[in-house]
Amino acid sequence: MGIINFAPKILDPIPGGKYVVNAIDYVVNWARANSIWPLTYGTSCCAIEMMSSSMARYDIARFGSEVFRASPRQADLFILAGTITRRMAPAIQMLWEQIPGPKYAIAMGACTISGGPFIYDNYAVVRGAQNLIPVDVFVPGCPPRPEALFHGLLTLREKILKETCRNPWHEGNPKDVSTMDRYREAAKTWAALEEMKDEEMAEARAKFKEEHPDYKSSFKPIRVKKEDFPEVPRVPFNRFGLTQSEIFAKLREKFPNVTVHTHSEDPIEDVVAAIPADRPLEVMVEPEDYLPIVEFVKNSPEFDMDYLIDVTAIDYDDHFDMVTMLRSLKHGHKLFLCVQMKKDFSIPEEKRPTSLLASVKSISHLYPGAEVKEREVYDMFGINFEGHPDQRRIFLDKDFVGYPLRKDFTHPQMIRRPV
Amino acid sequence: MFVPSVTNPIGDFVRDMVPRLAEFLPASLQSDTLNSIVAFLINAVICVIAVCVVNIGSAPILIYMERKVCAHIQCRLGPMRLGWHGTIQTIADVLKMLFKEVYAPSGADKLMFYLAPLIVLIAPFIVCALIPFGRNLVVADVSMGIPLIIAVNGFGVLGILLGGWSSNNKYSLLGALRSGAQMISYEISFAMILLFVVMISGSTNLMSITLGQEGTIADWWIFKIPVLGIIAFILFFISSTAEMNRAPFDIAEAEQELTGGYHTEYNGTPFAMFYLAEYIALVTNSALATTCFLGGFLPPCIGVSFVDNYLNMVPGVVWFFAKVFFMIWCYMMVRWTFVRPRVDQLMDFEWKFLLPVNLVLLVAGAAYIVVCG
Amino acid sequence: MPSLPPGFRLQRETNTEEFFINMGPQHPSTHGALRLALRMDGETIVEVVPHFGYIHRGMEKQAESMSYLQYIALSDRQDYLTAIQNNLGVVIALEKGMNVGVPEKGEYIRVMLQELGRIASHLVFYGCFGGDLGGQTCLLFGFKEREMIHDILEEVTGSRLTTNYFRPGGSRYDVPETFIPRVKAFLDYLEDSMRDYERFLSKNIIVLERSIGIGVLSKEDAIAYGCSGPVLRASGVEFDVRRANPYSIYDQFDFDIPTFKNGDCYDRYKIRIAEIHESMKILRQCVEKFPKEGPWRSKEKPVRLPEGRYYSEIETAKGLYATYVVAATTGEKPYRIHTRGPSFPHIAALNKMAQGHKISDLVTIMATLDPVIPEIDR
Amino acid sequence: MQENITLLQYFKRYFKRCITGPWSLICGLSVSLKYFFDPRRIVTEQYPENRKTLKMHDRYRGRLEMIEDEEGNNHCTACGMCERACPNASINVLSTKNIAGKKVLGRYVYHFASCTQCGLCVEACPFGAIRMNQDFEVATTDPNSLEMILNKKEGQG
Repeated sequence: MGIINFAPKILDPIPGGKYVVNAIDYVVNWARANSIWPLTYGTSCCAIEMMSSSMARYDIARFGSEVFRASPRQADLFILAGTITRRMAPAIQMLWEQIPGPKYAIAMGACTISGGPFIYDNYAVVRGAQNLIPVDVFVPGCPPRPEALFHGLLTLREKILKETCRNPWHEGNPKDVSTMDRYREAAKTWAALEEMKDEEMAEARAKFKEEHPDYKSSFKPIRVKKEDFPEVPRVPFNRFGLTQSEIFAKLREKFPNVTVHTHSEDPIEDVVAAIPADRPLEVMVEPEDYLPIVEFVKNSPEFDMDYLIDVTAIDYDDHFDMVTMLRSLKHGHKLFLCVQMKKDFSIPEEKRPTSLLASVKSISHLYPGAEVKEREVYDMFGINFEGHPDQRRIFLDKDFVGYPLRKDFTHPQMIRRPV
Repeated sequence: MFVPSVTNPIGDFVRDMVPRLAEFLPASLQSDTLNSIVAFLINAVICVIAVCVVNIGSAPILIYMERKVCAHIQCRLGPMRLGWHGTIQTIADVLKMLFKEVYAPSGADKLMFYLAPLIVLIAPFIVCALIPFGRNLVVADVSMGIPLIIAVNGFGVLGILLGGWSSNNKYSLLGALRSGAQMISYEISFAMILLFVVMISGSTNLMSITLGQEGTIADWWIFKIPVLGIIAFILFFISSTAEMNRAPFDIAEAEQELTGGYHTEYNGTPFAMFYLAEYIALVTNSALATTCFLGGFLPPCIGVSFVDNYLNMVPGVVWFFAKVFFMIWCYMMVRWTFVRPRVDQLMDFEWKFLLPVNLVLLVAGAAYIVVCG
Repeated sequence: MPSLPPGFRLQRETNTEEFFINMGPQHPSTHGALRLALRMDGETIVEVVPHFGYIHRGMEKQAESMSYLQYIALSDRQDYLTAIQNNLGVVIALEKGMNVGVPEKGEYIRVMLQELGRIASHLVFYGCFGGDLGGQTCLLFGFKEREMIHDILEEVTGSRLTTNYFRPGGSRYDVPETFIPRVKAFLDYLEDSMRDYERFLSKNIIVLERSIGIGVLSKEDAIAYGCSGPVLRASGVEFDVRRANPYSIYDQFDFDIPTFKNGDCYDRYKIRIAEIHESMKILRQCVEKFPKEGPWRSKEKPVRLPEGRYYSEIETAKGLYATYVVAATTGEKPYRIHTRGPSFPHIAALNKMAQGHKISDLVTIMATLDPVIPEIDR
Repeated sequence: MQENITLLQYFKRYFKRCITGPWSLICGLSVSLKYFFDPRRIVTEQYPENRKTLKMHDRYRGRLEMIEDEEGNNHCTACGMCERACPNASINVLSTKNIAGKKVLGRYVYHFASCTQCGLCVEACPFGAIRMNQDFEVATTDPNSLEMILNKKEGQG
C-alpha cells in the first residue's frame, strides 16, 4: 500500500500523470471496496446474526465477503459482533493491531456502539468499541438483522470509495466515550434550556393566564383500550419424590437445628406444609451443620441427592445467605440448603469491600461440579471456601478490586441507572 | 544406460522460424550463434508466458468456480454483485491482496518467511511445463516426465514447512508439521499410482502415455484394464487430494483447529501466493489425472465414426481443459461434502489402507500385463 | 481407520517436551469468547484449563436495579440461540411469585415456541458439529432451516433473536392466524431436509471415526459434574425436566426422552438429532390440538412479587436452565436474580473429557457440548 | 484407545469398514450432488436488489417512532412511562410547560445507539403515542446521528 501512496508524488510532475493517478485510484478502490474479508470474531448474540448473514438465506458471499478469515492477518474488516467486556478489550486491541492496513471496523449492535443493554450499573462492559479502536460504520440494533449488516457493509463500501492516493486510508484514533451518559447529558442540556425558556415565557404565560382565567385544554389523551382477560388460577406443577414435609421431618430428626425462613408464628411444620407443591423446600442450616448435612443427604438412600444444581449466594446487610441447590435424579425431589453466614465485622471497615467476609466448608470433594460454582461465589461475593482445591477468580481478572455482587460494591466505571 | 531426453515442440518451431526471419535482417547481423541465442530467448519467453498464463490465469477462474460450486451445494448463490454473476470477484480479491500492507511477525525468520511462498509456487510451475496440453503443445517433453513430477512435487512441502517454522507461531508450527507428515506419506502412494500408470503404459514420458490411450474411451487407462484402472484412478484421486492439502485432507490449514495452519501469520502478497499455489496445484494435479487416466487431449471417441469425426474436429486443448475442469469439479464436490479426518487417522489411512491396496494393485497390474498382454 | 491390532503396541521412545497452546478468546471453534489453555504433548492434550469471563457482562448485578419485566428482556441475551426459552424460564419463576396461571391457548403457544426454539438450537448444533469437523456445508445446511424458524419467530414475537415475548400469565401478543399453517409447512419441510442431512453426516465414516469413543463422559462423571440436557442423556441418565418436573403442559404430550449409553461425541450428536424428531412430534401434536378460541393470556397485572424466593427450572435445548429470584420486599424490583445456565458444568467437565485426545478431538468435544459462552459468564 | 479383540475380529472389522466406509461417503456425496443440481433449493434473498419487495413483518421492531397525524401532532402527554420502562434509559422524555402552564412534551429524545428494541416502551405507553417502525436500514458512519428527536411538535395540552 505504501507504494501506491507515493504514486501522486512520482506521477504528478509527468504530463498526463494525473490521469494515471486517477486510474490507479479507481482500480485500487474498486478492489478494496469490493473485496472485504471479515475476521471471524464474535462474542455474543450479534455473532449469530453475523453468521446468519453468511448463511444460505442472506449470503454475504454475494458481496464477496464470505471469506471469513480466522487469522486477523488476512482480514480487512473487523465486525465487532457482540458485547465487549473489559477483560476482552486487550484482546480486541491486539486483534485490531494485527490486521494489516487498510482495515475497517463495523460496530455491530447496541453493545459495541454504546454498551447497549449493559450501559448502566455495569462494571464489566466497555461502553462502546470506539473506546478501543477507531470504528468506521455503526449498525444499531440488538442484534441488527442481516440486512442491516449488509446495509452497514454497503455504507462502508461507499466510505472506501471516497479514498484516494492523495487522501489515503489512515488509521484513526479511538475516541473515549466510556464515561458518556447520554441520558443525563440530554436531561442536563434540556434543564438549562428549560430554565431559559421559563424566564422568556414568564410574561407570556402570565398574560395568557390573565386572558384565559378558566382555560381548559381541548386535548384529551385517549387511553389505549387493552383487551380484557379472565383471571386464571395457577395450578402447581407435578411433584415427585418426597414431599417437603417429609424431607423436613427427616432432616430435623438428624439435625435438630434446621429451620425454614418464615415471619409467621405458626409451628414450623405447618409453615413447611403450606409451601406450594412446586416450590422446593429451602431449609436454613448453620454453617457448621452444612457439610454434614450435604454428606448426609448425598449418601442416605432416602434422599439420594446426587445432583448439584447450583451454588449461589445472596448478600444482606450483615450476613450472606449461601444457597446450595440439590436434587435427586432418582426420586425427583429437590432440597435447597441456605447457609446463613454472619459477616466478619472484625475487619476494619475500609478493608471490608476487598476482603473475604465469611467462610464456609467447600463441598467440591462431594460434587466435582461445585468447584466452578464455588469459584463463582468466591469471585462475586468474597466468600471463602475452606478446602477448595483451586480458589481463584473465575469471571473477573485476578487484579480486579472488590466483589461485584455485594450490595455495597462500587466501581469507578459504573454509572448508576438514572431512572 | 537410459539417457533422458528433453524435446520442446514449441522450441523446435521457434528454432525453425528464427533463421527464416533473420534473412530479412542486414547480412552483418546474421550469424548462427546469434540466431540460436535469439531463438533460445524467444523460446524461453514463450514458455514462461505460457506456463504463467495457464497457472496464474486459471487460479482466479478456479477460485471463482470454487466459490460458485460450494455456494450451489449450500443452496446459496455465491458472488453475484461484481460483474455478471460475480465473475470478476476474484480479480478484485487478488488486486486487494496485492495492495495490502505486508509485514512479518516479530521473532519470525524474515528471509525464510518470505521465501516460503515462492518455494510453494515452484513445484506446480515445473509440473505444468511437463504436461502436454495438446498434440505438440507441451513446453518440455521430457522423456522422464513421471519421475520428474514425483521428484518436484515434494517441493511444496518444503515451502509449507519453512513457512510454518519461520512464522514463530505454535499454530503455524503444528500446521506445518502436520502437513509435512501428511504430504510425505501421501507422496508414496501418489508415486506408486503413477508407477502403476508407467507400468501399464510402458513409458515415463507424458506425451507417449497420452498417445498410448488413442482410440475410443475404452482405451483410456482408466478403462483399459478392467476394475484395476478405476481403482487406481480413485486411489490417485485420494492421494492427490491429500498431496494438495485440500479438504477433506486439509489438516494443515484446519481453520477450526489451527485458525489457519501454516499460513496463520501470512498476509498480503505472500498469503496470496499460498492461496494461488493451492489452486495452481489443483490445476496441475487435475491435468496429471487427465493425462494419466482420462486420455489427455484425446477426444472421448465412442467407436462410432459418425460421432467421432465431429469429436475429432474439436481441438485437443479444448478436450484437455474440459477434462481438467471436470476433474476440478470432482475435487470441489468432495471438498465441500466431507469432513476432515484427524491427523493420526489420516496417517493410519495412508499406511494401513492406501499403501497395501497400492501394492496389491501393482502386483495385480503386473499379473494382468503378463497374462493378457 | 481402526486402532492398532492386538499385539502391535508402539513404544514411545523419543523424549518429548510439553508445550502450551492458547486457544481463544478469539478462535473459530470455541463458540464465543472462551479461552482454553492447553498443555500439549505434541498433538496430544495433557490438560485443558478453561478460562471463563471474557464475556462476563455482570447481568446479575444489573438485574438488581431492573424491574422484573426488564429482566425478561435482558434474559434474551444469555442463551441467545434459544432466547425464547430463557424468557420462559424467567417468566415461570415470576408466575410462581405472582401466583397467576396461564390459559390453555397460552400454554400451547409456549410449548410450540419452546420446541421451535429447541429445534433452532439443535440445528445450529448440527451445523457447528459438521463445521467444526471441517465440513463447512453442514453449517449452512443447519442454518437454512433455522432461518425458517426465525421467520416464524419474527412474525410472532417481532424479533428474530431477542424475542422478549413471554409475560407472566401468558405472552405479549396472540399468535397471528398464519402461525399454525406456517408451522405445519415448516415441519413438512424439515422432515424432508432432516432425511438429507442425516444421510449427509450421520453414517459418514469420517464422522464416525472422529466421534465414536471420543470425549467419553461416564454416567457417574456426568452426574457428578452436574451436566444436564443432551450431554447427560447421552451418558445414559434419563433426566429431562419436561418429564422429571413437567412445567407448562408438557405432561399432556406424548414424546420420548432419547437416551444413549456411551456418552461419547457421536452419542451426543445422535441424541440431538433424535431430539429434533421428538420436538417435531410434540409440534405435530400441538398443531393438531391447538385451541382456536379462548384467551391466550390471563388478566394483565402489574408484575410485583411478594417477599420470598422463587425458583423455576425448565429444559432448554442445552439442558437445565434454572432461575432463582429473590424478592426481599414486595415490589417491582428483585433483590437478586441468579441464573443457572446448562453450559457451565459442561465446560467444567471438559478437562475430564479431552485428556489424552488430540487437539482436533477437543474441537469435536467442544462442538458436541454445544456451549453458549455468554450463558456461562452471564 | 486400545480394545481387547482378537486378530480375526480386527480384520473382520477392517474389511467391513472397507465396504461400509466408501458407501457412507457415496451417500454423503449423493446429497451434495442432489443439492448442487437443484437450483430450486436456493433460498438466497438478494438484499439490496430486493429492496422494493422486502417487507418486514408487522410486529417487527425496528426503530422507535412517534405516531403523528398529518399536522405533526402527537399523543404524548410526557407521563414518562416509557422512560421508566426502558431497560437502559434510551429514552429521555423532556417535558416543558406550555403557554397555559401545563406540563407537555418538549422534546422526545431517543438514543438509538443504546436501544435494544425490546419494545417495552411501546407496551408501557398508556396512550399509544409511540410505535416501533419497520425501518432496518440504519447503518451510519456518524454515531451522533443515532441520537434522535422523535417529535416534530411540542406536545398538545
